[in-house]
Formats: sequence, C-alpha cells, structure tokens
Amino acid sequence: MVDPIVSLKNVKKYYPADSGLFGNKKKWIKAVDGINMDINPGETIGLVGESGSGKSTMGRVLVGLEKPTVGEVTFQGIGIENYKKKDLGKEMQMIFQDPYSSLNPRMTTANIIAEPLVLHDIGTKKERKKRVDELLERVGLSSSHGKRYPSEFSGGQRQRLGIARALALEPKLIVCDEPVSALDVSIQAQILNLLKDIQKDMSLSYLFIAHGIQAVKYISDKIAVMYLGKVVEFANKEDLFKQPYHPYTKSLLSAVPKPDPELRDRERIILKGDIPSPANPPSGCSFHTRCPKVMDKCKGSEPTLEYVSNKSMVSCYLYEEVNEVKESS
Amino acid sequence: MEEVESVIEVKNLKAYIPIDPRTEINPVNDVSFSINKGEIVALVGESGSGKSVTALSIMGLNSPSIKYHKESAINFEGKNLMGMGDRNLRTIRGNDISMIFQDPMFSLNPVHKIGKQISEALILHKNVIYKKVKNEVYEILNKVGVSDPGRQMDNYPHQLSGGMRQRVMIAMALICQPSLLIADEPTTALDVTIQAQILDIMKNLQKDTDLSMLLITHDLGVVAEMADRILVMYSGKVVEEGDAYSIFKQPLHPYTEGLMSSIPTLEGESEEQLEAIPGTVPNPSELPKGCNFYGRCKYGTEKCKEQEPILEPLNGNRVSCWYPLKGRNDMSG
Amino acid sequence: MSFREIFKRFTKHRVAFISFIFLALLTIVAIFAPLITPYHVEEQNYQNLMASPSLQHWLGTDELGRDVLSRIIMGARAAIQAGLIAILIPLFIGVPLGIISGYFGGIIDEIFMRIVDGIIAIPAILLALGITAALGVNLWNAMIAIGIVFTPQFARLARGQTLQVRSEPYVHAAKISGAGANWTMFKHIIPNIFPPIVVQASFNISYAILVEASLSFLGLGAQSPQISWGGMLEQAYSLMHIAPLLMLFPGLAILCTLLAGNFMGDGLRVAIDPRLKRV
Amino acid sequence: MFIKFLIRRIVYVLPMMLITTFIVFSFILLIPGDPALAILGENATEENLQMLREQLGLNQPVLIQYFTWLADVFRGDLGESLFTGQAVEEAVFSRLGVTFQLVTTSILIAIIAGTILAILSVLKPKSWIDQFSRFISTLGAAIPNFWLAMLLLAAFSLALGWFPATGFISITEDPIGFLRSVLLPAIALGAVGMAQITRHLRSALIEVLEADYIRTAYSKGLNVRQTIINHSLRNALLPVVTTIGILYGNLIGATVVIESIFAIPGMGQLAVDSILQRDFPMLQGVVLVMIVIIIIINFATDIIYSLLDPRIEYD
Amino acid sequence: SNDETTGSAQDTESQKVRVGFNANLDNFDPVHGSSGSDHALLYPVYDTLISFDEDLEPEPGLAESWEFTDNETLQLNLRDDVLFHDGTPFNAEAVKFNIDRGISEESPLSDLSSINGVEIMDELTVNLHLAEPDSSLVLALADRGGMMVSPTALEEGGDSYGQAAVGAGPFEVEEWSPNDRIVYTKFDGYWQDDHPKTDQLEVLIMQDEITRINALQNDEIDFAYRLPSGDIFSLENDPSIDIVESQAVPVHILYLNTSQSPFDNKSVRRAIQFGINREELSQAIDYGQGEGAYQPFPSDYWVYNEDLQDLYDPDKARSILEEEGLDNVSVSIGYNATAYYARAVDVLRQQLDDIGIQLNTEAMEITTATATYFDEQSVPALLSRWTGRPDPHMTMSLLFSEGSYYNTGSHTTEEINTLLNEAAAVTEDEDKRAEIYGEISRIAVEEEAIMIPLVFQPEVIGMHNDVKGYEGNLLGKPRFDLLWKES
Ligand SMILES: Nc1ncnc2c1ncn2[C@@H]1O[C@H](COP(=O)(O)OP(=O)(O)OP(=O)(O)O)[C@@H](O)[C@H]1O
Ligand SMILES: Nc1ncnc2c1ncn2[C@@H]1O[C@H](COP(=O)(O)OP(=O)(O)OP(=O)(O)O)[C@@H](O)[C@H]1O
Ligand SMILES: [Mg+2]
Ligand SMILES: [Mg+2]
Repeated sequence: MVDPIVSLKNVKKYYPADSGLFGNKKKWIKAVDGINMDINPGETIGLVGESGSGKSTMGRVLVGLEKPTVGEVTFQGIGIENYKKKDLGKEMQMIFQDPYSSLNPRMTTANIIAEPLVLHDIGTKKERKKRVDELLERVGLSSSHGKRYPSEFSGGQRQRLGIARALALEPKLIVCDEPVSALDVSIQAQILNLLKDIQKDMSLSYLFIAHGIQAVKYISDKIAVMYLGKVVEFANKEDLFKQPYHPYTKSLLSAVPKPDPELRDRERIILKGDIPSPANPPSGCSFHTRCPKVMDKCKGSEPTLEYVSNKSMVSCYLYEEVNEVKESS
Repeated sequence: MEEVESVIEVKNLKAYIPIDPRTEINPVNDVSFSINKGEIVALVGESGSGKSVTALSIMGLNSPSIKYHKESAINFEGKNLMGMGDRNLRTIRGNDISMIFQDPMFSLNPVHKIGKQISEALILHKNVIYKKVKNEVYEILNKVGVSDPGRQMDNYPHQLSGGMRQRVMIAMALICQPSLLIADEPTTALDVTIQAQILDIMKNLQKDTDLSMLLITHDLGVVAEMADRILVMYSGKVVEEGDAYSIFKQPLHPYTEGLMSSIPTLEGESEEQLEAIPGTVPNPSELPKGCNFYGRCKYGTEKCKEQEPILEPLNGNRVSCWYPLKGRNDMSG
Repeated sequence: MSFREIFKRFTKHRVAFISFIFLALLTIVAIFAPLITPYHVEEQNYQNLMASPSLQHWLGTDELGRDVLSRIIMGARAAIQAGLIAILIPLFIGVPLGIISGYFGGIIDEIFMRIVDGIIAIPAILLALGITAALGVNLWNAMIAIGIVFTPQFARLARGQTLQVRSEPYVHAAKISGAGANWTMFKHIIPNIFPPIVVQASFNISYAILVEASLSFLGLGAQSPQISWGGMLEQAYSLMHIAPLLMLFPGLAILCTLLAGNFMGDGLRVAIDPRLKRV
Repeated sequence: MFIKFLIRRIVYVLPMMLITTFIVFSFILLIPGDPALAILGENATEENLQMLREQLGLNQPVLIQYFTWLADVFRGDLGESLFTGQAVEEAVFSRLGVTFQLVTTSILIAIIAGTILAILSVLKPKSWIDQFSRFISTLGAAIPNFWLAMLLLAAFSLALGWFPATGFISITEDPIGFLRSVLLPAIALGAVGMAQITRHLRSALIEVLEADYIRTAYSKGLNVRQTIINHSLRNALLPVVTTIGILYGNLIGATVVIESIFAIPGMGQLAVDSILQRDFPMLQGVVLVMIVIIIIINFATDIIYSLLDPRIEYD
Repeated sequence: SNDETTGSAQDTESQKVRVGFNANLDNFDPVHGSSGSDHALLYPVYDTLISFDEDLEPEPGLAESWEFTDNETLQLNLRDDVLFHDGTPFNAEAVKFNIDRGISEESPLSDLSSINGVEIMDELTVNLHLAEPDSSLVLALADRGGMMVSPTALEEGGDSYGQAAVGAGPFEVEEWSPNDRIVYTKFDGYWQDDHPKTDQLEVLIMQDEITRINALQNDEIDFAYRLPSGDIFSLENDPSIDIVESQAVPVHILYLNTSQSPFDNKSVRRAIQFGINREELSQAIDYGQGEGAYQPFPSDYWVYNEDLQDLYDPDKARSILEEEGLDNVSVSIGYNATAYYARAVDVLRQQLDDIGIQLNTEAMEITTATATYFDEQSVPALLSRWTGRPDPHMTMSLLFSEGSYYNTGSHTTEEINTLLNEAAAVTEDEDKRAEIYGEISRIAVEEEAIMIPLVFQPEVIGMHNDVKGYEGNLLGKPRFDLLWKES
C-alpha cells in the first residue's frame, strides 16, 4: 500500500454569514463540514455534488488557498502549513472552471504559462521560453500562440492554457475545479481526453470536481459524493456505479438523463424539494429533508461515514445494521 | 399515416447581421421545420449554432441588429409572424406562444412579487385585474409543483431556490394556455436532481394540455428523455432532422454521431478515450465554402470542402451531408 | 485585452478621439503658449479697454486692454497644470494606499476606510477652500488642495478594484504558484485596476480644471500674474454690467475643455469595458 | 429588524463622524491667522491677545479643545461664534433651512429632468432625441456652475427681469416667491446633477433593458412603454438612488459659489465666511451639520433603496 | 409676524427702505467692534455725543454744544429729554458710564486714550479731563467712543451685550441675522420729532458688489451702498436709478514695513513713490472716476495739501535707484485677493517694471493678509485700504507715529513727532491744523515714503429715484437713518 500524497483530516471550512451587530459573528456557512480523505499518487478522485455543496471550497483548502477552520491537510505526511507557500505550488496546482477569468487578460499567454517558472526561478529566459513552447504543444496549441492575449482564444483553448500553466512546475497533484463545465460537449471531450493523457504521461493525481457525473465517471478512479459540505458516499468508480448505497447517490445517478430514448420510461427517483442552505443546514442527516427513505432517527443525529461493503463508504443509517451485523460477525 | 395538424411552420428562416455593405453574418441560415400539435421538438447543437436566434425569431424578440431575409416565413395559425407588425405580434406573445429562458435567476424581475409576474400576461391579454386572477395563479403554481402557492405568490424571486424559480417561469409561460411553448435551455443552470424534477413537470404538463413544445438544449440526455423529434443545428443550419428514436439509434450526420460519442455514458465500462470532435466551430464571419463541418469531420472529402450539402430526406428523416452515415454503413455492409 | 487593443478601440470612438486630439493640441498650446499668443499677455492698453472682438483682437480686450485671446491661450497652462498635478497626487498617494488597504484588508483597512469615508463626507469645494486657506492662495496650492480632495476617492476606487481583482481566479493561480504580495500587486493587480483608474483620472482631470476655476473664481486659486480661466471669470464677473462679453470666452474655454475631457473619459471607458460597446 | 439596522448604521457612522470632525478640527488649527488677532485687529496688544485667547480657550492643546467641543456637542451646544457671539446652532439652523430648500429643489429638478431625458433617450436609441439628451447631459457635466449662474442671472433676471437676482424666500413664507427666488440658482446648481442622473439612469436603463427579465416581459406581450415603466425603471433607479445620495453632498458643497452669486444667505456662504474670518466654532458647526445632513441623506437613500429593492433586507 | 409687517408695508402708510450694504456687522457693542466699516450699521441705533457734517466738520449730537474750557478739559452740554430705547434717561450719568467703559482697561478702544476721567458737573453737563491736549477728541466722540449705550442694558447684558442693541438712536433693532440682514424699526421715543421719516429700515448684507447692483436693478433693494466705479456707466442709462458719486477719506495704499528689506532702504521706497502713475492706475481700476492719491487726504478735505499734487516722475525714480546703485530691485507685496486689487496689482507690476523694479505679488485672503502683514510681519508690504478716521489727527498719528499698529516698521522722524504734538494742542484753529498736517503728509510721503498712497476710490451710491434724504459724507460712513421714500 502506497502512502497517500495528500490527506484531509476532519477538514472544516466555515464562512461567516452575518457579522452581527457589533462584529460578533453568529451565523456560519458550513461550506465544508468535516471531511476525511486520502489521495494516492497517480489516482484521480472525482468529487460530485450539487451546487453549493462545498466542492470548490474543498479544492481551495487542499491547495492551500484557504486555511481550514478546523482539521488538517497533509502533503506527503507533513501538514501543508509547514510548507513554504512557494514549495507547495511545485507540488499542487489548480485548474479553474471559468476559462475567462482564470487567465490574466493583460498578460501574454507565454507570460502566463511562464509565470510559475519565473516565480520559482527556474531556468534562464531562453530555457523558460523553450519550456513554454513545449507546454503549449503538449496541450495541443502551437508555440506561435504564446504572443497572443487570452482574449484571442476560444473557451476550449483557454482551458488548455490553464492546463499548461498548471503543468509548468510538474506538480504531483492538480485540483481540477469543474474544468469542462463551461465548455461545449464536443470540446469537453477534448479537454477530458487531454487531462487523461497528461495524467498517464506524468503520473499525476487529480482531484476532479464536477457536478455532472458523466465526466467524473470518465476520468476518476474513486468518487466522492458530497452533500451540504459532507462526503456522503465514497467508493471506487466501478463500485459506485454498480451499487450506489446512499439514497442521494442513488437519486443522483437516476436523475442523470440517459442519451437513449428507449430508456425514457424507466423508473426514476425524483427527489422532492431543494437543497437546503449551508448557512442553515438541517439537523441530523443533512439529506433527511429530501430523502425518500427518511427515518425518525435521521432527524436526530448525524450518521458517520462508514464502510458498508469492503469498498464503499457511506454515511447513512440505512446501513447501520449491515455494519453492526458485519461487526458482530 | 394520419394527417397531423402543425402548430407552427418555420420556412427558410434566414437571419443576418450586416457587418459592412458587402458582408453579413448569418446566425440562422435557411432553417425550415414545423412542429405538430402536442409534439416536443428538440433543437440541439453547440453553443453559437443559432438555436436561440431561431427561437427568438418566432417570438419576434431578436435584437434589432438582427434582420431577416425576405423569403423567411413563420406561419402560425395561418398567419405569417414575420410580416406581422409588433402590435399584432404582441397579442400572440405570451398568449398563444410563450417562452421560458435558460437562467431562472435572471429571467425574473427581482423587484416584483412572483404572483404579480405570473399574472402579468393574463392581466394583459385577458384584460382583468390582479385580484380576479389570483386563483388562476394559485392553480398554475400548484400544477407546476410549487408547495404552498399562496405564500409563494407573495415572495420575491430572490427568496426562491433555482428550481422554484424555474417552476415559476413555467407557470408564467403557461398561464394563458398557449398552444406553443418554447423552452430555451430550461434546465442548463440547474443541478441534476432539480433538472429531473423540472423535466418531469414539463413532460406531465405537456401531456395534460396537449401542448406543442420547442425544446432547446445542448444536452443529448435531455433530448433523449423528452423529444419526439430532433433538429440538429450546426453553425446556423439544420444538419439533421428526424424522430428521436431513429436518430439515437442511427445518426445520419457525422456531427450528430460525434456529439453522441463525446458524452461519457454512465452505463457500461468507461472507455479509454472519448471520441472527441476535434477542432472548434468555425467563426460565423468566415465560414468555409463547402460543408461547414468540413475540417472537423472525420469522413470529409474534397467534395465536402467544395460543395455545400443541402438538407435532403433520407429514410424518413432529413440530413444535410454528402455522405450520410446510414448510406455509408449500407454501402460498407 | 492589451493596451494596444484598447487604444485601437478608443480611436474608433470618433467623438472621444477628436476630444483627445483637442486636449493634446491644448496641451501643446499650453506648453508653447508664450510663443503662440498674438500679443504679450501683460501688454496693457488703456485706450482700448474692454473692446469687442475685432480683427486686431479676435476675442476683444479685457479690463486693462489686454488681448483676451492671448490670455485664454496662456490660461490653458493653468488649466492643464491644474488637471495634471491634481491628478498626480491621488495617483501616487491615494491609489497605492487603496491597493495596500484592499490587498491586505484587516484592521488597517477598516481604519483607513473610515478615514476615507470621513474625508469624503466633507464637501469637496469646502475642503479645497480650507486647504487653500491653510496653505496660501495660489495656483500651486489650489492644485495640491484639489489633489488632496481627490485622494480619498481614488483610494476608495483602487481599494474596490483591488478587492475585485484579488479574488479573480488568475490571482489564485499565481498564489498557488507561490506569488507573494509584491508580485501579485505589480503583475496582476496594478495592470488590471489600471484601466478603470485611468478612466476615473480622465474624468477627474476635467473635474480638477473645474474646481480650479471655481477656486480662482472665489479668488482662492491662480493669482496674477498667473493667468487662469477661472481668474479671468472672476474679473469678468466683477465687470458683468459694463462688459458682459468678457465672461463669455473664458467660460467657453472651460466648457470646451471639460466637454473634451468628459468625452474622452467616456471613450476610454467604452474602450476598456467591452460590455459597453453599444453604449 | 429595522431598529437593529438603525443601530448598526449609527455604530458605523459614529466613528466616521468623530474622524471627520477631528480632521476638520485639527485642520482648522493649521489655517494661519489667529482668530484672536482677527477679533482685536489694531488693538491687538500681547496682553489683550493672551486674555482673549484664554477666554476663547484657544491656548489649550488641540485634543483638549476637541474633546471640550465634543462634550459640548453631545449636550447640544455647538459653541458660539467668535465674532458675533451668536450661538452656532442658531446661526447654522437659520441657514440650514435655506440651503436645504435650495439643494432639495435643485435635486428635484435634476431628478425630474434627468429621468425624462434618460427615458426619452433609451426609448429611441441613436435617434436625435437620444443624441440630444446625451449632449445635454455631457454639457451639464462640463458647464461650470458659477458660469451657468452668471449667464442665467444675466439673461433671465437682469435682461428679462423674470426672476429676482438676489435673495431667498422660504417656501413656508410664500411658495410662489420661493419658486421664483430659487429657480435660477437651483438650475445652476442642479445642471451637473441632471447630467449625472441622466447618464447613470440612461446606462442603468440600457443595462437593465438587456437583462433577461426584460426579454421575459416582452415574451409576455408587453410593449416597450409597459416594459420600461413596469420592469425597468424601478430596477434602473436603484443605482441612481445611490448617485443621488452622493450628489446631495456635492451640491451642498457647490452652494458655496452659487449662494454668493445670488446673495442667498445659506450655509455655503456661512462656511466661506467662517473660513475667511477664522470663526472656528462656526466653521466646525457648519461642517458638522453638513456632514450630518449628508449622512442622513445617505441613510434616506439607503432606505429608499431597500424599499425599491426587495433583495436588500435590514440585516 | 415678519411677513405681516412686510405685507402691510405696501398697502398702508408705513414705509420701509431696503439698503444693500457691503460689510458685515460683528457685534452691536460699539466698543467691541474692530472693523472700520460697520459704523453705518451702528448709527441708526446709536446717537453719538457729537456728530459731523458732509465735510467732516463737527456738529451737535447728543451734546448740544462743547467747549475746551482749557487745554486739558472738554466740557459737553447734553441735550435734554433724550431717552434710550429701554426708557433709561440719557444724562451726564449715562455719559460717564459710557466714557468710563470706553477708557477702561478691558476696552479695546484707543481713540479715547487721552481722557483721564469724567466729571459730572450737573444732570446735563460733563467735563472730560485729558492727560494731554488732544485736538482729535471732538470727532473721536463722533466715532465708536461717542456712541451712547443704555447703561441699564449694559448692566443687564453683561458680556453678551453685543447681541442686543439699546441706544438712543432713531431706530431700534428688530431682527438681526448676522451676515444676512438687519431690520430696524422706528424708535417712537426719539428726541427729534420729524426723524426718522421711514418706519422701517432693512439692511441686507451683500458683500459682493455685483449682487448689490443686481438687487438694485431688479428692485430688490432701494439703495445700494458702494458700487464698483465702472458701473456708473452701466447704471447711468437706467432712468429709475440715481447715481451719487462722492469723495471720501478711505484710500487704497501700499503699506510698507520700513524695518524690512528692501523697504528699510528709503531710496527704494521713494523710487516706488515716484514711480507710480496714479492717474493711470485710477483710470485702469476706477475708469477715471476716482482720484490719484499723493497724500492720505482727498482733495475736498480741509486738510488737503495743495502742494502735494503729482509725484509721478519715473525719471526721478530711476535716478534715485541709479544713485544708490540699486539695480535688479525686486519687491514683494501681499494683497487681498479680490478682483479689484488683482487689477491694481497688474497695473502696478507694469509701472514698476518700467522703472526697473520687479514686483512680486502674493494674493491672500483678507484675514491672512492682515495677519501676515501686521502681526506676523512676514510680508514686507501690503496693498490694502486705509479706512479713514473722522479726525485727521487720528489718521496722521496712526499712520506715521512711532509704535503705531499701522506704521509697521515704526519708522518716523523727529520732525513728524514734533509736528504731531504741536497739532494735538491746536484745538480751535483749523487753518493752522491743516498747515501742520499738510507738512506731515509731505514729509511722510514725499521725503520718507513711509507708505505709498495710491488712489481714492469714489464712493458710488445707487438708489431708486424715489429714495430721498441721502447725504454723503467724507468719512464714507453713510447715515441710513436719513433715508426715506417718496410715495
Ligand atoms: N469566500 C466565501 N465567503 C462566504 N461564503 C462562501 C465563500 N466561498 C464559498 N462560500 C459558500 O460556501 C458554500 C460552498 O461553496 P462552494 O463554492 O465550495 O460550492 P461548490 O460545491 O463548488 O458549488 P458550485 O457547484 O456552484 O461551484 C456556498 O454556499 C457558498 O456560497
Ligand atoms: N444580437 C446579436 N448581435 C450579434 N450577434 C448575435 C446576436 N445574437 C446572436 N448572435 C450570434 O449569432 C450566433 C448564434 O447565436 P445563438 O444565441 O442563437 O446561439 P445558441 O445556439 O443559442 O448558443 P448557446 O448554446 O450558447 O445559447 C452566435 O454566433 C452569436 O454570436
Ligand atoms: Mg464550485
Ligand atoms: Mg442560446
């Protein structure tokens, strides 16, 4: 068993929602509320969940853009707060959702891509230029693109530039925050293929965030399903799709429209109601307000993330007995 | 085959934006189709392919910078909407044809209560006052699955969730019992589980009222769930048209095929590589001479480069390709 | 968007570009004023007081028989100087303070913004008046006063813009790669908050000219022998019943300059903000 | 909720007021020219000066002076004029009414004219009326208010005699006389406001008219007029409301020049006189009251804002 | 209540005269005011012990007659049956109270400093005992020091007396809004039966001269005091307006600090004295309406020295400088930043440039100007106005005696000193006084150039032609109580 390159230990990130009358903070948005997770070298973890469930926040905490309110993120066993900001950048990078605002509009693409190299004092000017050209070619652009400004590129091309920048320092982990959501279907596939290729070449780890589950399925090894700041199910991709356990996961999978008209009359789980606000999450299991299988117990206290089978971890009282049985046997 | 009544018929719709006296951009280029009573027709295609412009042409709501070539015609209940003045068009808008838009967040006026907004079309077209129509508003909200409609009517849009807002949009569009509903990407901004709720509601309402619907989306999954018939658009043109079942079984146009294979499916083992369509949509101001898809098409030939294909019937569907896939498969097989 | 592109877009905006040319010419005229004026600005002629426009004196003569055209040309100097200097102070003091305050936030930002709020609450012309009263009455001090008046506005603008840019993903990307405060500020924040500040500055240049004119009109701005349009108007006002024409040309000079300045500002804004294309 | 909102506003505003008044206070002391000297004039012997300074409390450290003043303010006592001995609050309030009426009138003129121009302009973009209103608004922003005042005065009151050239009549005394006396100065003062409101409202309207919900409104069958009135104006007024708050402050400042041209006994004149005379308590009082007014106006605009925009809540 | 009176003013017999005036009044306490310009606002309320006529000759006031019983005693015989506004009788007691107050330690007044004590002879007679002979005392009693305030009111008012005004003058103050307006109403108990002729007097403070013209033209005031000289031309054509132009003692001068460089050098001062063309200056700034000043007194005044008529001699100025080897002289002056002085400065700069003196000017607002020149003495010269005094002796000694506030460098000569003392003792013989003051003027201006007199600006009064009763005076401090309107 390899050591994880990154682990999150009970990570929480709360944002103040209301600064109160005299600055006494009263309400908190629990964007991320107690997450434990390991990411192994070369592995891709997909993170899905509804909008506002805390996916991006988790990504930002992971790369050190934000300090967790509670808990710890360790990189190769050492807490990231012990790294110099700069050194951390060599290990972890991020690709952003919006291909428009993630590139400085006043820098040439060559400068954008070279920026991490300059910041880390890598190579001479000439060497850096060579490296930039290589990177441009690696992501499917040509070195002549280097002189242009981001505004002269299409969304898909910009996303490639973002990838090239993230690759510049040859990091070990890249957090991809919905890198394809803003793109057209046909372009999405190009980018997903590119990411997958690169991973193969460079044995990278990805934390791949998306709220469309298809893309996640295509690229991930393991998938974490988030709901209101918590991971409610975590499993290998195959296992998750073969046997989803959490009612939320089930409904999520069943809600995804199938591109086959023959299937349109299948049974689907259609949830009632909306996702509650993270500033005011329900008591107990946060899914209980929408859960088709809600029990009294769910409203009282929170279930914890436990293994149900050998492979899948679920946070749901429906499987408590399974666990108990397992434990007792 | 029994004679079906068509609700709307779009004929040779060609929109242009003059750039300078000699050049123009055609966001929609010679598009023809019709929608039958009680039918859901889906319009799919990449961003910028002209879906919204087509829809807004029917409503007469394109920005004034967009003009139409004179052969364009949109026939609705025996009248040509294209030639109709704005005054007459207004009596149809919201009353006989209504529309819902992509982003429910921005499509509702933030400063008015939703009850007022829903009733507005009714008040306008039926010449009544708000008090009189409160009941109808209540009913329609109930129908689109809004819980506690009485209270929600007095709320402002910002107090509602995204899904609720889209329900309100639907209620607003349907309050005058139109015969045609145009839905421009009604669920793109929503989460999957909410999308499922909304699609479900739309489908049920459509069945109940025998509504005709033009559903615009770029999500083939949604198309497969909803549509009776599909129109595939690519850079301003319809490249393929046909009934949903046959298109999904056997797409005729390479672009349609490409679209289908670029979505990762949830079923089965995951592929090693997605079949992406290489390249990007051509810039509308510098379209190639021949087929617009030439250059991204893996089957492209010299002929495709030189000559523009036209939309021709094939196996009951229509396709605009020199080498439709069906034909190809037939030949090879 | 590159600066070249902005300039290209700007030149397409016809009125703005013409205004720009006008202001550029005005600046050149101001620089070479002593060489250009048809008469010496101090040349007095008591035989020809407050004369109407004529072939000799295109815009007539003033209360001491001096050539009005020459004095208006010379007055452009004070105007341009006032505009430029008054803008340099906020640019070099207000903007950096705003950037630092916005970038680092926290308690310093709190205190700083309260002070800015406080100063902004004092009506601008009163503040300028007080400052000139404190520093002494002349053009230079008036310009400093106007500069001080503008400083909190620019600090606030710079701060707001910094807050916005600071949370752009591209700044996050740089931070992840190890960019420190200096790097972020110079490579990312300053270039991106620069355009709105330039736009604001171009409007404020005209506003500075206006405030300078107001102060001079109140007798607290430029002073003889320094010629300023506001000062000319002060004289003209005191002679409004005997020589009403005197108040026409200096007023028009201010008006045209301000119009040009505002048109240019509009053009710049449109050029910089692609969303405003159709406005 | 509202009470809490109010308290929070006050908590926010209080330090700002302290800072502002302290700035003004210390600033005043930087202004050369000893008020004691100004009062005594040629009789200023060293002894007399010393005595007077002591009497006026001018020889104490700034901070002590400031806090003494502040304590008095909390007791509702703004001090006395160094020259006339008049109670500052009395002087200021007698003039406040004048300035308030003047500025409010000019703001109203600006709002009405600006709104009409902006609506006309967006109704028919690029038409002559649009061009005209844009030109007027640019012109309004570029025309020096004192020059405009001079021109208006020369034309409408001296040449044509339609309006009085000097003085002010309170609205409570004689509404017609008030209108006649206030119109020219209010226009001179309000031109820039009109320009700003036209500009802001116009661009806000254009922006709003591009919003998705306008398309929704059209899709219901509303015509342009209905759409603008029911769906755009209120939304577009939102940013303008904030402009008006700021504008009010600017116009209060601008009265300094306009009041002197039209010989209107308002706060602007009082402010200038007290700066020039070094009547520090008076100046301090004027500035304090101006700031309080500006704060109140901003507060009012906030409330109007929250009435117009249901998204704003008091907490 | 206010609009009732204004409203009824039109339709009943009661009459109101509206005056536009240029200066603010700080304080109604005559002893505490400092400005030279607020007398006109005090006169309607306060009668003075002694009055003066157009030519500044003393006239009976509250004192029916007076007499120097010896060189050091001035006896005043008071008018009978005079009441203050509050009913307090005016008598010797009241005079003593007022004079004592004027000469007390705390009093900032300096005109009465020669008085040692006041002796009540009987109910209506007082003797003023002097420390030294003082020929200026009579007219000093026509100034602030002679304004009689009700002792009762003073005792009641204490420190805050200046807010109210209780005198024995023809009007009572009905409303005072500082820096805006003063409304006076007729005092029914005034000792003179046919005075005043108007029921109400409203003085609007309009510091800006243009607004005074505007208001006059638009019939918002009936009477405008002190209009810009040039506007004589513009108002001449208006048939409803009368213009009265007169001479007065206030004079624009260049104060020089004779203890500071370069004005410690007499040659520089004299060069300037001879280098300035007053006629041209007056032409330029007053459009030929005023009078060039070569001494502190205007030509209509009895102390005018006929021999000091024209000092302009640029050649002489140049040669003075040349003799001393003074080239590249540059002098700095401060001036009050008004349009009028700005014009003057432009002319002076040209003229001095002509004789080889470079003039640097520094504009200041009025308070700064006074403070920096007189008190801080940080500018060596000031272009400003001498507001004039009722008696020439006051002017002479304030401007030229050693240690006087207005003689900033305190430069004087033995001769001037002697002459001043001599003149102080001459209480009766006017010709003799005129001769002495003429000589002092000559020495101080021509020889020593202690200050540079520039121009007498004309006193221009504009009024609607139904306004009657105006009498100008050389002091330039008009008596508004005389005005009335012909119906
Ligand atoms: N800087 C912040 N300050 C306050 N609240 C924040 C901040 N960032 C995120 N939040 C809140 O935290 C919650 C989680 O946000 P996050 O962006 O992580 O969600 P997400 O799962 O990435 O959603 P999406 O799919 O829409 O990107 C949201 O309710 C959001 O409003
Ligand atoms: N008002 C307009 N002015 C100029 N160009 C326009 C205008 N409206 C649309 N276009 C252009 O017309 C083309 C078609 O646009 P349309 O909005 O119909 O695309 P779409 O298929 O709806 O795309 P999306 O999926 O992004 O909504 C695009 O190239 C677009 O840039
Ligand atoms: Mg996110
Ligand atoms: Mg669209």
